[in-house]
Amino acid sequence: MALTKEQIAQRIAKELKNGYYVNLGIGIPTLVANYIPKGIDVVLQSENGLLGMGPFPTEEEVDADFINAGKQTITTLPGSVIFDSAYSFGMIRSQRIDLTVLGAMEVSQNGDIANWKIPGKLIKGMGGAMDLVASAKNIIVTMMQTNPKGESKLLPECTLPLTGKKCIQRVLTDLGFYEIKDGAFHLTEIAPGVTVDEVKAKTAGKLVVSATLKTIEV
Amino acid sequence: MALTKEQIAQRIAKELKNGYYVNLGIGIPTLVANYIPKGIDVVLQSENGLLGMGPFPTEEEVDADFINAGKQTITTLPGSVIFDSAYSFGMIRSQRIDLTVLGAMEVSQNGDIANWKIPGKLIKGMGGAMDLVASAKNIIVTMMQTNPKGESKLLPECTLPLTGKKCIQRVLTDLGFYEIKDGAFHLTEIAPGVTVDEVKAKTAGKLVVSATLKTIEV
Amino acid sequence: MNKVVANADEAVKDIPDNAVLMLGGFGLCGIPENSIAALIRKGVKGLTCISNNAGVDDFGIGLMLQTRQVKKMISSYVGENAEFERQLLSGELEVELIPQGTLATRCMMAGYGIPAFFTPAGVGTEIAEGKETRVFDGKEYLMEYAFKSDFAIVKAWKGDTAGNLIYRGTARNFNPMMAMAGKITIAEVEELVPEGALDPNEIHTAGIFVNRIFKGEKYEKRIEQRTVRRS
Amino acid sequence: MNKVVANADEAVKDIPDNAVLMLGGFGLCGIPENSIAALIRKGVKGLTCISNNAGVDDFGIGLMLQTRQVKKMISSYVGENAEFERQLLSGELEVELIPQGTLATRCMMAGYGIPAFFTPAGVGTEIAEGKETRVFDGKEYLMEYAFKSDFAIVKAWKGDTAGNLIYRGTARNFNPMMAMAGKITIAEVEELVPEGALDPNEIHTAGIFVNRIFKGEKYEKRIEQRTVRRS
Repeated sequence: MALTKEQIAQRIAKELKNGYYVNLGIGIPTLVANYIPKGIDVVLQSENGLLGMGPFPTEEEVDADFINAGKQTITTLPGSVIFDSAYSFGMIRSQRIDLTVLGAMEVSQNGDIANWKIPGKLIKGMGGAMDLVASAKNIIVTMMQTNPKGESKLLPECTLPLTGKKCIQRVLTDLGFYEIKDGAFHLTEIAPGVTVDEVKAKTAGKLVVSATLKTIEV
Repeated sequence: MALTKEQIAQRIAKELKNGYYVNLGIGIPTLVANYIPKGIDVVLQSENGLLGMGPFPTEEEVDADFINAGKQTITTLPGSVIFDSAYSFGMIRSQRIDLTVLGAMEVSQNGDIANWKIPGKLIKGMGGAMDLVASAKNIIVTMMQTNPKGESKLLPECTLPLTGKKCIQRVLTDLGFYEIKDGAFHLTEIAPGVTVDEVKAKTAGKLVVSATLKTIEV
Repeated sequence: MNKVVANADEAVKDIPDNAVLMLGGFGLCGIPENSIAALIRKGVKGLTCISNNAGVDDFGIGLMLQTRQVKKMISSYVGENAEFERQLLSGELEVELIPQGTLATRCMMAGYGIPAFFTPAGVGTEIAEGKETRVFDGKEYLMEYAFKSDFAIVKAWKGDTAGNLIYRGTARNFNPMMAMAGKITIAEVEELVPEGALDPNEIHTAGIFVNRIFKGEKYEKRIEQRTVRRS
Repeated sequence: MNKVVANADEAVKDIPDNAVLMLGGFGLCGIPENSIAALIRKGVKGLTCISNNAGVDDFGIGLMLQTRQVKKMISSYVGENAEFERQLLSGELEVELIPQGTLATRCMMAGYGIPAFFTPAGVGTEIAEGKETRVFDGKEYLMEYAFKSDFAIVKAWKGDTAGNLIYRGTARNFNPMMAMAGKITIAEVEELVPEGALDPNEIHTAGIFVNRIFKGEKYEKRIEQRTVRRS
């Protein structure tokens, strides 16, 4: 069975280590916040200018001056810090973020990523994605293995305009967890009940199945 | 009579306009703060990180955490702001300082200035002087017309290592006020009782006496 | 040092057609609501707006799009705006998209008097086209320039009559850098206090960067995504 | 997020010989007194110190000069120090002088992940020798690089256990930029408080940049030029 979005988020949450500063993109990455393991102290960064993002507010707590990078109303926590957007991207560029999780439309076997623009469709903009992918030292890209047409999103080369070049080392899809190295997707973990053949069929880029392939625990 | 240091400071104080942000260097420039005309509201910047420098503290007010760029204990005023040194030089480089007054060892007829280093003598460093002269849009250099040996400090070319190149437009000495343009010192004002011949004798660089030469009021 | 002007109309009265403006805010958070309303009343045209976002159809910069006052948007993200889409597709509106960190830093550098700098954002993408690249320590960077703007319009929480500003929460965002970056900087504040009422140690923007300040009226502070949890 | 270490000795214990250190402070104002004392107790040698000044003979970095622990100073102004002069003239000590604004900005850029930038300071002087220059809008600039340092040691007024810092008065100076710039950043504070005790809106340095924090003992806060007026 392919992983659900919640299961993808749960698997990523296992990558969290005590003391991590983490930036979670919009979509599946945001769900990771719901699965932070007990006893693991992580701080969430929101690139509009907040470190220590708390949960959504209660109706009474809603405050228009406190939003996250997805423009959702949020709260702060003890130890939170507010700063301006230049300072925020300063900490991103100087690699103080321990883990960055973001979605993508396509990833290539060289580690290129495309997630901001579809030619012919209306362009909304890259927001902070280009800064994040070019700067972060530890990125997990998470997405479905295929697009709604059933085409693989793990490609020899991206077909869409790039967000960043040779910057992605790890991808988690609903079918498997991949390490990108030496110009190939190395399947290191596979979703329970999914066959290697299915993964092969749905990976357009070069695939290497790890000798130590594990099944993702859900 | 050549101007005293206090008279030099008084003359410079007449250049202050309401609403000016001013950076005063160490030495004679500092004295300018004593002669700010009544009704003229100026804000003093200290490049270590303070806008709105107040007077020296009373014995009771002395606080080691409040010093100026000369490392003297100072006070703040209503409306003062504290900031870090990068922000401070940010406002200097982006030309928010309306008037900068600083001392010099030598000035050349091209507007070069030397005020930080004497070969063979111990070097103390330039501090913020190179940033200030390279950035400020309105600088008055103030110094004695001659050095202790009686040699002119207004030169065809500086002999000492430069602090900045082609950045000085105005010099006030104990003998006169000069505008530097077209490769010459243009004497626009002269100290009371000083003769043009004396100025000529003590100006090694090219001197032009203004057709509208005025006597400095003291 | 008194930089107080009577109101928003007074603050924006000399902004000419075709001016380049910076407008603070992220989404609808921390935007200069009163100044935008005054720009619409004034009817100034052909504006280039440097702002992270373009508002929504009926709030923020979106309002100036409705009135066709904007010639060009320089932003990092411009979704959530139907009129914007229409003008963009019809060619009425120009858009330049810039990575968010680069946008913030180009504002900051203008305030810091640094004409150009290097950032890795956008290397190898279409953003890099025509830009000088350079390798430092084995990593490739793009050279980016400080923005030039005629007016910066920011929104703060508290300000004093000398123009010193304090922002609140994530409404800070782009406002402090833009405040430093305008040839003329206009600040609107929720609370206008006398000099001395703000702690010098807590001020986010030094008044030296602010040319005009006024107390804004009736802040709506529209929320774009009202997300709540059960209490 | 707990970054508290027991004391200064614990904080500096892994600083090796020949390390490159940043030390906050301007003159004797806002210097990490406790960490300097610990470095002397530890006896680490061959240090390169990036610090605006070099202290005085018997205080600040001057104390580390007395014990011959410093190989090189990178500063903007180094007067007021007889032992410094002696070591400099005898060739025991290297000195690199850098304009103060450039020094501050090279620290800041390290924290901002910007490897190089342009500044007009020093154009046409010996500071420009060997440096790339470039003209923007008719004005000449030097290209300067972000500093690299192994440890940054800063002094703040208040800090929380997560490393968030607030400075006081002009003791802020170089500390916030250096705090952002170290591979490892050590902060000593006068008051150490729990997370949540500092207002998120008033914090000057975000804890993400700080690796270790401790409460310093008995701050002397020596005054270099005690200037007073009659009350």
